[in-house]
Amino acid sequence: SGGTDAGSSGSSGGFAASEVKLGYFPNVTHALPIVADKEGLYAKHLGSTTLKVSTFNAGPAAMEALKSGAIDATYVGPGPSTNAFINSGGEAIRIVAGAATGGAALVVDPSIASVADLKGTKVATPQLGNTQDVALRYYLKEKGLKTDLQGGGDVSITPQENSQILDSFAQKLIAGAWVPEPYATRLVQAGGKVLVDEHSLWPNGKFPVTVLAVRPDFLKDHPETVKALLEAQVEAEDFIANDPAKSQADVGAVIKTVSGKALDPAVLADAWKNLEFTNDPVSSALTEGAKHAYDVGILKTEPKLDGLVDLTILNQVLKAAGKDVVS
Amino acid sequence: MTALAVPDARADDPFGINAFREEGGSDNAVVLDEVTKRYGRGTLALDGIDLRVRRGEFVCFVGASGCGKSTLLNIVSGLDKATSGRVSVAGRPALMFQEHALMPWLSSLDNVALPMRLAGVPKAQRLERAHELLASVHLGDVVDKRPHELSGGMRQRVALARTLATESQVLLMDEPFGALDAMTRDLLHDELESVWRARGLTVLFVTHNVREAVRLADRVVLLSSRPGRVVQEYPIELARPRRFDDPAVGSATGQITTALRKEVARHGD
Amino acid sequence: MTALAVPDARADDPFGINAFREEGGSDNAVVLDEVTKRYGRGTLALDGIDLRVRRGEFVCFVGASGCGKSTLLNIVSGLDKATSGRVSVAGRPALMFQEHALMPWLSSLDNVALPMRLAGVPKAQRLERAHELLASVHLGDVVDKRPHELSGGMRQRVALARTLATESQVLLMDEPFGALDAMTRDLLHDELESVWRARGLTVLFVTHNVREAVRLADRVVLLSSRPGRVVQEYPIELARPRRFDDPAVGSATGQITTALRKEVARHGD
Amino acid sequence: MAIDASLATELKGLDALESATDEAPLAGRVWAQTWPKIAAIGLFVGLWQVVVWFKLKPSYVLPGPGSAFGEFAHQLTQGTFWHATAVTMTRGVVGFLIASVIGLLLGVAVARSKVLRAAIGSLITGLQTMPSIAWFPLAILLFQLSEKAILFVILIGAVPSIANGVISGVDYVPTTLVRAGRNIGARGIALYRHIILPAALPSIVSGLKQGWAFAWRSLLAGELIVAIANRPSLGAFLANSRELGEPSYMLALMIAILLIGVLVDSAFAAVDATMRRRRGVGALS
Amino acid sequence: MAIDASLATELKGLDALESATDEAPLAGRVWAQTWPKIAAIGLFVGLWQVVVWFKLKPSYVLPGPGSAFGEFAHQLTQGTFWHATAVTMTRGVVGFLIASVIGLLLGVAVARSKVLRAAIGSLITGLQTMPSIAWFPLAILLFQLSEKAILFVILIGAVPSIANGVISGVDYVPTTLVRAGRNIGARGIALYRHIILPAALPSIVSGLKQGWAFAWRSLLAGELIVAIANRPSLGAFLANSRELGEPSYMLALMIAILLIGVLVDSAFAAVDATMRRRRGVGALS
Ligand SMILES: Nc1ncnc2c1ncn2[C@@H]1O[C@H](COP(=O)(O)OP(=O)(O)OP(=O)(O)O)[C@@H](O)[C@H]1O
Ligand SMILES: Nc1ncnc2c1ncn2[C@@H]1O[C@H](COP(=O)(O)OP(=O)(O)OP(=O)(O)O)[C@@H](O)[C@H]1O
Ligand SMILES: [Mg+2]
Ligand SMILES: [Mg+2]
Repeated sequence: SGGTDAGSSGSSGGFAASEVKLGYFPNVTHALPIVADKEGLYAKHLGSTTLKVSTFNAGPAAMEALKSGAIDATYVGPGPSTNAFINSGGEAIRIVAGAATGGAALVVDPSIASVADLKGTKVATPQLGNTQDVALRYYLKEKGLKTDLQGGGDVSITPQENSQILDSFAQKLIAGAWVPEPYATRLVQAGGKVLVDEHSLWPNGKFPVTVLAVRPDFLKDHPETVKALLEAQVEAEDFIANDPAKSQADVGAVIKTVSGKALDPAVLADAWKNLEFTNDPVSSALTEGAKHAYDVGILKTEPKLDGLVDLTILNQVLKAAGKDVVS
Repeated sequence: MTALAVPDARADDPFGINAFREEGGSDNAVVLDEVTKRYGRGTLALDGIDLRVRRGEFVCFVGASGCGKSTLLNIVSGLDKATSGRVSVAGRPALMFQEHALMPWLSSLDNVALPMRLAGVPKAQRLERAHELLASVHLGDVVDKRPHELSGGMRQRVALARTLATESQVLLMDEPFGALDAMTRDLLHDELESVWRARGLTVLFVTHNVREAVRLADRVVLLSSRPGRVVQEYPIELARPRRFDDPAVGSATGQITTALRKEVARHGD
Repeated sequence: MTALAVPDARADDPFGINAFREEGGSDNAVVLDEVTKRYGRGTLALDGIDLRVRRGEFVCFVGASGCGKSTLLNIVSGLDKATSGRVSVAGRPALMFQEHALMPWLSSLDNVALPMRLAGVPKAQRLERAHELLASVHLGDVVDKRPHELSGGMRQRVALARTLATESQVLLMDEPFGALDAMTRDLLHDELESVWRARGLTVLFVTHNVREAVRLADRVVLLSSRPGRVVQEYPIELARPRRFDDPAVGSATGQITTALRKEVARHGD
Repeated sequence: MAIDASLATELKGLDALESATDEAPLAGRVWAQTWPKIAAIGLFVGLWQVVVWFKLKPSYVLPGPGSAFGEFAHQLTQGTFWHATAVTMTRGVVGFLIASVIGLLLGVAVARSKVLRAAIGSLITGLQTMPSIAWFPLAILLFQLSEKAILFVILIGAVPSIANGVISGVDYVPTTLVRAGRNIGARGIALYRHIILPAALPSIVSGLKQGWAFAWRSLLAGELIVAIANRPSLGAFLANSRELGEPSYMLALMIAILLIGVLVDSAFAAVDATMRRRRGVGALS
Repeated sequence: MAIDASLATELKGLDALESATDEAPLAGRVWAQTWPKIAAIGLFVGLWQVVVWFKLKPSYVLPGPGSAFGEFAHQLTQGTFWHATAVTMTRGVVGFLIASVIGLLLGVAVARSKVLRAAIGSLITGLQTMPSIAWFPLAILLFQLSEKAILFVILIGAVPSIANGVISGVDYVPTTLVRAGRNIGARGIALYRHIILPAALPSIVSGLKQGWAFAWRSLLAGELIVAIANRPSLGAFLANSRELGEPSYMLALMIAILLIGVLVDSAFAAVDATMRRRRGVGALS
């Protein structure tokens, strides 16, 4: 059974925790943990350890919960996790795996033909300093357009919640937005066109949108439990690849539970195509993203992310599953 | 028996030319016809009150506690509606409430000036007049005090001054001198009488002091209690100026008091 | 002149054994020594009041409006502090306020029962007693009404009943019968007198009606105004029961009234 | 209006005498209370429909009343909707009750003690002006992801309102009543229990009403901090409905929230009307 | 306390007579108001420091008072902080003033008309319980991404509080005063201007205070919907500080918000104390 499974593979010392508190978002980019949860993969690998799931709506609350010990591990975007790492002097958080890559784009009004046309317009991002915000600022900087944190410059960047971006875009109050899935898809359905697909900006077209962050002391005390979480995740990756329909249904069910209403399955399916569910956190892109944040002035000091990513256990698990290790 | 005579409501209209005027017309300032008042579905406070008060008449009401005197004045003032019957009053009467009803946030002066302010009298003028009025009730030295800083009798006098500050031709006064010492009250009797004469006011005056009623009134109306009805009317034909301690006032007082006692006793109160 | 005699505060202590007792000791229920009261930095309301009231004594205070009578009772009650001087009172006196001060959210019955409730009297007992008290002030039929549904005189009577509901040995009454008709007032005089006798109460009673003071008091204290001082004291040695209209009461009344008028006139009020 | 009616009955039971002053027959009174509401709603919905007909805004931004009420009706058939409503209402009521007790005690303490008033009087309003979002980190820090964290956010929102209502009520109790109460033997707690609090009741009730509004808003915001497993809630639904981009669903939830607010206010209004009748004030309109 | 003092002076000017009743010397009164505040703050900061010393929570979650106040002091030297404070305060004050006018008129209208009360009386509280977040889509729909959208959210938050304060105040004006006012010739607007509103003033002021709290909270939330170019704001800073996970920065902002709240409350308290002195109530403590 799962219990003996977790116990027997514990070679690196430490004990399985009696309980693990895990967070994720009811969101398509969190399909990996959702599927692992819904399909009973966590239960299977955790054995006697009980799993307590909390769902969050946004990175800050998840990070606050992690830092104050309310949860032991959570799936979250790379932006908040990097921020938490830097602001705690490297003490608060470790990334032990990725969960999804890709799936963000700059979608604009069809009247915008090129980046140059953005001059003098308003473009939205989900929040100041998050992954997409940094990406947009860096991209514009590369293209020679000035921006600042107060929304001034050649292009006025106005951070808004994703849901509000949809409203604003529909009413033509903004010229476009750099958003993750499923909002990119939704903007396209609302008449937008993709000006920049974030894939195109990264080596191999890979950049993380979701990673698994763990409290360092939990990682130290209960590597067995972390390992079990990762085993479940790796199995979920396969499940998603084999049965995307069921996986999408799982995600839809979670969204329905927390919002009382289901998301349009078509949106879900379209968004799905732009994502890759992978265990690789793409460390290089993480570091690169942080450097971009510093370049555009979001981070005040040059980021040092040494020790943020710890893939030891993940690679053990991957190896045991006969998969390629990541770096 | 000089003080009491046969009631004659039309004494000032010797030729009877106004005899058929409608109530509330030129000779009557206040007319009540079959007025009854019931509070909620409970107390019947007034029952079939018929009353005519001539312009310029000074009428005092006496009756047991709770017999409906305040209710009567409230109805005449228009603040309360009668349950049935007809009420007609010339102009808008000024009511001096049984409880002082001063505005707690205004000084004495401003309280007295308020009716004039509401009537649009210019500031300088109304303040001057308010000063005069307060002086006339012997409160020239408390103009700046607020009601809570005044004694009971002082509040009553401020309220009197405020009532006199209105331009009303009909004054309704509900036990206006109840909290005053004899001396101050005498002075205010004189004051009120002279204002009444000078302005030709019609006054409806409620009091428990029968001697006071006789001192001031052209006519004393005795009300019965539960329900309030007019029991008897006593025209007072004593010459003015009268004094509170005049023997003639005393004898009329004795007569009315006896009737009042009988009335109160009859209702077992 | 039978009614007036040389003041003798120790009449009930013929052997003088209590003569040197400390104020507030066994024979005096209320002692004021050189009491002055100034409101804020303004009005000097009382100036050097010396007063001794024996246990069981009935003292009435008369004086012009605004002379400080209410202030005096408030100080004796302990609700206000004297600016200087010494006050000592046996036990906790009950004060009947000049303005009724009933709780607007309580029925008459509950208002009267409230002091007993606060004293921990069981419910059935206190309601029965409250019924009795209301009947004794002739309000047996309005037990369920709230203050705003009562007439002015009725409220005063409920307040009287509430005051009598306390167990205090010292009663302070501020114009308690000001809003009552002659008949009801007479009945309540009798009622108050009998309670006073039966319970051996000490009563300090403020009134503007000098005749009422003579009717009730063992001693009448005349206060001057601005500032309030004790001008004169009149022991009333008329036999009880007295009637309001007794000729002897009348003559004493006349004498005190003359003094009062002189006093009020002297202060130009 | 079920709450309204039952509360009114209860209050009438407490105060059987009042019924004598209700002059109009029941049906008439109910109708007098009802038709203006219907008219107001009709007017509003009518205007909304007109705006939609003229297509001033695209329907995926502003759906018509038909689709909003349709969605609302649909939600009424859903178990999860009722479950969420029950969860949120329970949290709201429990939080409000606790806030009432704390607010009452705090209010009395501050109104009573000069030192305490100088120390924290202004702080109470200061706390009240702090937006819920500022408290979330502290709530999580202190109470983790539990019901207690939500409760904390409710209390921080509602207690100051309630305390302020008590303070202002106590401050304006007529001096005569307090003096009369003292004189007839009310000291310390008894003075508050029998004189000051009843006299201050109107202001206290109005503070409680404000407190409810604060509690409810804070609750709906606080339900977002954490969606506790298998506990759907109106707050989470509302926030997530925005992300779903289905405005009619959001409007349906707003209708539900508004309805609850109106019902609660009706209860307060009934209490208030009874108090006014008892005290004989408000013969104004 | 600058606002407090200047307002107190102004009110004293309005009401020169009162000064006679201020018995204690000024220095003594100021000290009596100040030491409890200092003591309360000292106590709180002390406790906080103890918690931090015992390392009950890591400092990146709960920074000590030293680092929070240090950050606050640092912010005071920053131009953008002052700019943001000015922007937010301006929005708050303007919104509050507009809300006061609307709330006052609405309150009087509802208190006065039975029909209006039945129609929208309960709706007022209903609107108040709707969280700001529910209004954002509507605000954007109506006013785009402009200052007006923020104003709309403030009004929706504050107007009901203020109107409720007015309604409850008007409802409890002693009947005698209204009758007296009518009798001495106050009709219609004059009755409200000279009798009812002054009599209801205490309750109105307390409604305004609640209204300010609602306005301010809604404002800080609303500043998130619209980030207008080159207009930094406390609301946006607060949200960003949370998103960037910088607790000492967040605490510094909370200190600033609390300070503003306390200052505003002191102004209200000064008005209130003057009113009470004038009316001779509140000889309680
Ligand atoms: N608002 C009210 N609701 C119900 N009953 C009332 C109301 N006002 C007065 N009453 C009743 O009506 C009767 C008459 O009251 P009213 O105040 O007119 O008496 P009054 O003659 O003025 O007495 P007093 O001399 O004591 O002032 C009383 O029995 C009283 O209880
Ligand atoms: N709270 C107060 N503040 C300032 N002055 C006051 C206050 N209370 C009373 N006074 C003043 O003190 C004086 C005495 O007032 P007090 O009420 O004792 O008079 P009184 O003898 O009871 O008069 P009355 O017979 O009219 O009731 C008055 O001049 C009054 O203006
Ligand atoms: Mg009366
Ligand atoms: Mg007095």
